[in-house]
Amino acid sequence: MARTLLALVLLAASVMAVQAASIGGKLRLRSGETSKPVAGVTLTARSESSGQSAQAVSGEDGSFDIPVPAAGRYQVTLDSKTLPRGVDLPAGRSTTLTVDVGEGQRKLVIFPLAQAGAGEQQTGPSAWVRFLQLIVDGTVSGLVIAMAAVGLSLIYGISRIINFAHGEFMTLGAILAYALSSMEGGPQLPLVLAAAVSLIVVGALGGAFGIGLVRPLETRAKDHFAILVFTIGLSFAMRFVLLAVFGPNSYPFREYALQEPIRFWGLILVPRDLTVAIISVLILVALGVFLLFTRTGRAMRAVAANPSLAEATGIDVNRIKRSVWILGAGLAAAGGVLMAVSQQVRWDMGYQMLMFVFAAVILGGIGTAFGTIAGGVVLGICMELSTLVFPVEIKTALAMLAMSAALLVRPQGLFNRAQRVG
Amino acid sequence: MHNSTRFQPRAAVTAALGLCLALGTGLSTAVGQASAGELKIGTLLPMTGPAAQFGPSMLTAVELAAKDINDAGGILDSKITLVNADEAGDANIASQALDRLLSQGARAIMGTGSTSVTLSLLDKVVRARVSMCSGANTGPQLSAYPNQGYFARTSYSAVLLGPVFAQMAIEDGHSKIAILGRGDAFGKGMSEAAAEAFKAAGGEVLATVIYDPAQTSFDSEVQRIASLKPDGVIVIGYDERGKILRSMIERGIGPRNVGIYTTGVLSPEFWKSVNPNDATVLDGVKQAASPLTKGNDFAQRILAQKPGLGTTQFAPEQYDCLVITALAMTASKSTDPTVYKDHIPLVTKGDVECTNYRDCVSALGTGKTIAYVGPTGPTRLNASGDPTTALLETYAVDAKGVSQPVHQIQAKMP
Amino acid sequence: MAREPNLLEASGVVRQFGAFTAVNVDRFDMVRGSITSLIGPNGAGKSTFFNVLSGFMPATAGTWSFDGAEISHLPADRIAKRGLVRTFQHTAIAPRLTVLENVMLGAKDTPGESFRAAVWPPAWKRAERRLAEQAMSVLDRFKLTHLHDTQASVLSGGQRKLLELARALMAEPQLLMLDEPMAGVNPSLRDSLLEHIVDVNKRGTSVLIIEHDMELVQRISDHVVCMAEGRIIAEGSAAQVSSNPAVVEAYLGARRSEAQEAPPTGQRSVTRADPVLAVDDMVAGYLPGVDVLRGCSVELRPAEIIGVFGPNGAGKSTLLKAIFGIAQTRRGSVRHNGDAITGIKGHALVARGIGYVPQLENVFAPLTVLENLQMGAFLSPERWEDGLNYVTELFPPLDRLGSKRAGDLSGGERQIVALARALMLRPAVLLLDEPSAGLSPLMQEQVFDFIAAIRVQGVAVLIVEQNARRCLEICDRGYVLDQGLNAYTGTGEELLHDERVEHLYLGVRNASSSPPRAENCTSSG
Amino acid sequence: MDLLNLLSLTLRAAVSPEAAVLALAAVGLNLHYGHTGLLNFGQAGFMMMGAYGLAIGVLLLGLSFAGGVVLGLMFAVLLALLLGVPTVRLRADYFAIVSLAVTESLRLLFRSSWMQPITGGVQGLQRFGDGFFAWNPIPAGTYELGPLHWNEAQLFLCIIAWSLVVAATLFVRILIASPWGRVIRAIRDNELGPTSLGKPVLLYKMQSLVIGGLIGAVAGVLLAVNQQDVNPETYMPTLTFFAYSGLVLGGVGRTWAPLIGVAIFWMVIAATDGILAAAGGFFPWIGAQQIGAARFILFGIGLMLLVIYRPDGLFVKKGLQRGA
Repeated sequence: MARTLLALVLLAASVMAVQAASIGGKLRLRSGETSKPVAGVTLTARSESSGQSAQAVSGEDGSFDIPVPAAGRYQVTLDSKTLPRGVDLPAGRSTTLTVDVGEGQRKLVIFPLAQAGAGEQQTGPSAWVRFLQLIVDGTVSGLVIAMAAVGLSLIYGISRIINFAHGEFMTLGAILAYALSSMEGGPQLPLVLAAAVSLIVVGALGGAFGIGLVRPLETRAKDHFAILVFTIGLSFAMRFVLLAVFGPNSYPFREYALQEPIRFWGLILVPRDLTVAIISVLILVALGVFLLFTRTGRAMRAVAANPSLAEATGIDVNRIKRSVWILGAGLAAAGGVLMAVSQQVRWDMGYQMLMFVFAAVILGGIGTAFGTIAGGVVLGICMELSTLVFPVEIKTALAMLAMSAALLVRPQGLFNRAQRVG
Repeated sequence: MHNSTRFQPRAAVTAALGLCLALGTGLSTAVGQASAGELKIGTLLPMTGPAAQFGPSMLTAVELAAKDINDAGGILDSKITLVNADEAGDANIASQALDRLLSQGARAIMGTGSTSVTLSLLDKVVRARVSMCSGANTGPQLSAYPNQGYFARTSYSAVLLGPVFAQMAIEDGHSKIAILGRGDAFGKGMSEAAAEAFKAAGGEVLATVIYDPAQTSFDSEVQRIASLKPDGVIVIGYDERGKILRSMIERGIGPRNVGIYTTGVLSPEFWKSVNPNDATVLDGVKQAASPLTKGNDFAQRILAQKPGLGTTQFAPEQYDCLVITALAMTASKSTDPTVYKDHIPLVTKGDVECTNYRDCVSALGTGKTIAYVGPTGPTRLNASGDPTTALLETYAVDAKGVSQPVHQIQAKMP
Repeated sequence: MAREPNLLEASGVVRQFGAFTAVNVDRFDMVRGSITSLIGPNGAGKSTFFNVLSGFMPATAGTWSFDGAEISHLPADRIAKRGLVRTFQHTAIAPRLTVLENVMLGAKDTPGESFRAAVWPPAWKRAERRLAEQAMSVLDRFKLTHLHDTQASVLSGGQRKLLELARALMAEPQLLMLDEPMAGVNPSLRDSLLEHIVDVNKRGTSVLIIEHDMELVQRISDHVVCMAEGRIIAEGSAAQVSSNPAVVEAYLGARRSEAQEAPPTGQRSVTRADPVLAVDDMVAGYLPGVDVLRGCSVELRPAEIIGVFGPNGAGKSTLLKAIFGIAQTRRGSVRHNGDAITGIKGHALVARGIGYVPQLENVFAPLTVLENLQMGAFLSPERWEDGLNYVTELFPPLDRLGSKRAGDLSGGERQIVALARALMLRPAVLLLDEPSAGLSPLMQEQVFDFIAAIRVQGVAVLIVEQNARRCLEICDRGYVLDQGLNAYTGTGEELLHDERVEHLYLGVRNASSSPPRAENCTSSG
Repeated sequence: MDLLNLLSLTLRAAVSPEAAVLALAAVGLNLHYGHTGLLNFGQAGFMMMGAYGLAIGVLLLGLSFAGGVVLGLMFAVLLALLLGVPTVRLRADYFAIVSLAVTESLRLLFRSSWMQPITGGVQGLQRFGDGFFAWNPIPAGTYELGPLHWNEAQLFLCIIAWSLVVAATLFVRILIASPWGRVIRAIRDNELGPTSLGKPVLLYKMQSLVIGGLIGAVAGVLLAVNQQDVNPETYMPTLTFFAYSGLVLGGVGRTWAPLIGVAIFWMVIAATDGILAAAGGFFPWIGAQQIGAARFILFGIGLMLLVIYRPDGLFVKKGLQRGA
């Protein structure tokens, strides 16, 4: 019903200039990047009802204007003989066009012209290049999702808590970095320094939150429902404080704003995305090295595996839990900054990322940092590849549905060791 | 279920009883009776939720309109006082907020910020027999809704504004364009209207890509359009256009070699959200919107009223909403919505054209019918409250990032 | 058609966790109408076998049939539907339901339990009343009637066991499988629980019990099956099994021939130095209101090896866990070199030089062996090199295990890694919980020789051990616990040749059922 | 905005159809989490199924209003199977994020232009509730009760909505008091027990998910009829969180918790909106934006305090005796 309405109105909505009715347009010859006007071409408009016709010749800038006595339906024909040598209508375009002209309206028409024999411009990149491009874009957004999700997974590993306010830690990190680096009147620090400061501040906040609020709750509330609802409450509170303080608009960072893209093998990658990808890889590798090869890192994995044994081995489990909260929150802030670099800082950017974080954590397997990182990257790539087949608009929905399908196969996640989650 | 826990029914019952008692006694006075000389107008705008960036600009416009009206003697010698509520982009909260405004005696409602929220409230608005006017709802769905005259909008329906973009592209001689539209009522309606108009004029629309507003990155969509090598690109969306334009310019769909056409007038600082270091980045981007320089340069007045506003989008339209409603009350000599609602379309298509509330009231005083033309331009609302004509201005961003008007376009609807 | 003689027949049942084979039973039959007991030392795989048969844990291989029909592929609830009802060591009752509701839950095919019937109360109101009466009569039998209307969460440990048994009986099962019904039940309730089991059997229900209390096993079992290291090593009447040398060896460790017996080291003059670790009248447990230890005192002097023995459920492990703050110490104190360390966090004890090797889950499965050892040196990383050399010298196999994931190791290898991990910082005091469990005899020898060796370097060792005999050989003194209390104590030598130790483990006891006092210990050969 | 006006506003909010819709959704959640232990974060999805079923049934398939409702309920059963079969055996917090993610992805699908011909895409579907109001026996006119006044349509909707809430609460109460309910509650406390007694636990959990989902779907139908409009922006996760907040306020697992809890919760939301708007007048420097945000900040903090100090509902001092 909406569609019919649209058609009806459009016929009437002929856009008209203020003076008498006429049919006009602009003839331009397009070759490669530039297009030149085409002068000296005669066009005639013949009224269907009255049979009268009028003529006009395209001027220096290629524009033409055929005065038309009255409103009604007209046949507009381009006299191809008067076209300059070697210029013709593209294949399959007839030289006549029927248009309706409204009362006192200047109806515009288009006659696309192309170099005869130039054939269609080279078509878009081959399917293979486009496929590769999607994988590149998917990896970049996948890495950002992995950065966002790994903090949540680490915290879940040692405390079995899914922190719904994780998104807000990300937003806070991004806003702090923005305030320190790019906001007018702010200290205008270089972004890297501002990001480091914001990581430390948000990390400390995460640690305080983990120990100050969550631990007493853990001892008091027997089941995890109370803690889950608690983090939902915190997520609301933090998000709207950020809205009240930072306002509803979105701002980009000063640095890494707009850059000339790098082109290789027909692919396009903006340096900003490249830096974001490289920094993400560096941070995730550093995290991996930390967890695998440093004393505290191993202690964190030990506590996640068996807290009571860790206590009996000499590890102060509470101190380790606090440092995991700090690390998790710091990673969230880093994820927030990286996300803001590739996109923009906004009060609810973290909240919108939460769905992707959950999908990555479930796909990869919750509790293991490595599983989650892999889950994030796979999710990013699958989302972009889905645009090959499905409309762009539902790539988010498809990613989520793919995640729940993955659960059918491996409830504990694709990259996680079989453990009882049932 | 005999649970022997320490549930204290007594506490629950006493709390409820106390409340009823307090309400029962002495509450016979009619609710929210407006004292003489005070006319309550409710605002239901998106202070939070996805469209939060337009709330402040629209609210400031309503405050400015109320000030202008009160300075000009108010409506039927009573002054406007505003009662504000946040629709938060959530149907339940908006519905509850609307109840509050009605219970506070609002005689007209300014809002809401998004077509979907308005659609969820219309049934209640019509049943409550109150008049609502929005400057931001562009969804074509609203035109077909049987609102019995209780809803009007000064924002142009997508069906009216869409073809203007097609014309701008044709005027620049483009024959192959692509359209990138936001996945909501505003974006979808406009994209489809523009595509239809361009095809009807003989052009070729290479692709109409609709994106999900909650999407975080637009690179793959822009990349798909870049690969089609269009002459011009129409971008329809809100502030995510900063990311989109940046991604387009980076991928070679720059304003100089490929025409870029977008909605609404870009605020003088918009270039910062594309590239904070280069004011010339948007040089050549064309827009179409309601004229801003109509006499008193309305945007400056809004920014003066509330410095630090992120955007002035939808401000002119919301300003006209209140003025038109006020004029309808003055023309019908009544503040009862059931009476003045029929005058709303009439005050926009009478004989005498007037551009501000004071002149229009004096014209009404002499018994003539008026056609109010505010910062939005002529609207000539039809029976279902839609603008049928639009005087639009095309703009082009200059080297300093400021949008300079190019020429006016008159768009008409039956 | 005469019904099958065997109610339950299983063949070739195997269950593996990674490289570790928990259960490997070729043949297991259970005669219809009998009370069969499944005994064996800790870690013998009894519970795992139990879970596999009842469908709560998938088997790696093997088939088993119940009442003639094969059930190895059925899910747990379908097996239960056929009349094989099992209980749980940590009672799976519903705390927020009342006691009566818990019992009524057991009934089979209750009319109102299908959704269609539930919606139309008249369909099940009458049947519900009859069910309630039936449940009340069961509660009368178990003397829980006065509690029928209270929430099950307020019941004590023993009462919970009774409730779970009552609930199982409501289902009128053909086979009742009880997982350690007596664990944590105070003596007064034990006898009544016992009577109920016998009574159930008389009414025609076959019973399969996992139980440690040998005295109980002998009193009520028609047939006893003993498992060790996942295999069935002996079957027969209670008397036959308890005297079977293989069983005794599984329980007490091999009786060493005189020649092999190392000269008892216990004879060194017992130095009266101050105890390095003193536990005084400790009461501890896990669940609120359930005390596993009910007043136990132990002393450990420098460079001394003390063994703590007693049947399972006597509270041996709880003693170590209480010292390390994992179990709740409710009364009594623990002193280390004189300072009170009751309830201090585990990591602080490690800092004071006390090492601890728990009985179960004593390695970090996801971490590699090397990483496990590094965790041992967590508190002072600078002593990592020295510690590594020390333990690899003690346990040569560690070299080749270096990069393997601890989770993939066999039982014996895990034990070595756990021991090594605790020794990384050369602790002055070492608490070992069943160090020889799951080790091959050769490996066990190595562990005990090694413990004797570190004692010479001045380390005080407190061992909780099943392998009583071999352990007693190296112990200076030994404490024997029974039902959470000190039963009696003596030097390693005295206890090694004391009949009572054997009786305590294998339940062959003289007339009085109360634990014998130290003074009337018989010295028969 | 004087005090009496504020009180009348909060009372109006407490009995409003929006509160009834949330209460009904909370009754479903009480059966899911309160009685069965299924932490379902996808109740907004079940409501969406009910609402879209009605709209699609009436507008596209030309069904009567009743036919539309039945279609909505069938959609809800489909969602319960789609969601339940793979995930109902998962641990509670795992099931929570999966149910949240699956329902959110369905919402995005309904919103996409790909499904626009069926679901109306972003703009959704309108004008399908007339069949409901046609059954309205109440003569036209406005009706007063103290400060509250409704027209005949609103009154009819309120009566039907709240009677549905009471009916659903009683229905759940009967179910829970039945032997079926006994098994459900035992599953909540410890799944091993009922399994060892031969009860097919997964089947019971699926049945509970379907029933709670159907109750949610009815809530969705009411929400759609109240607005005569169905669009994807209404069924965001916030809807589920609001229902849970009401349930927690009333005390999870109590029979009347959903009704009392949600009514109070919605009154508090209305009161804070009123108070803050009034306060806005006194503190000119607070922008309208901050007022809008302040309400949600208070909601968040309130939820956090509620969970710490009143884990079992506003009216119970100490918590339920938590089983071991």
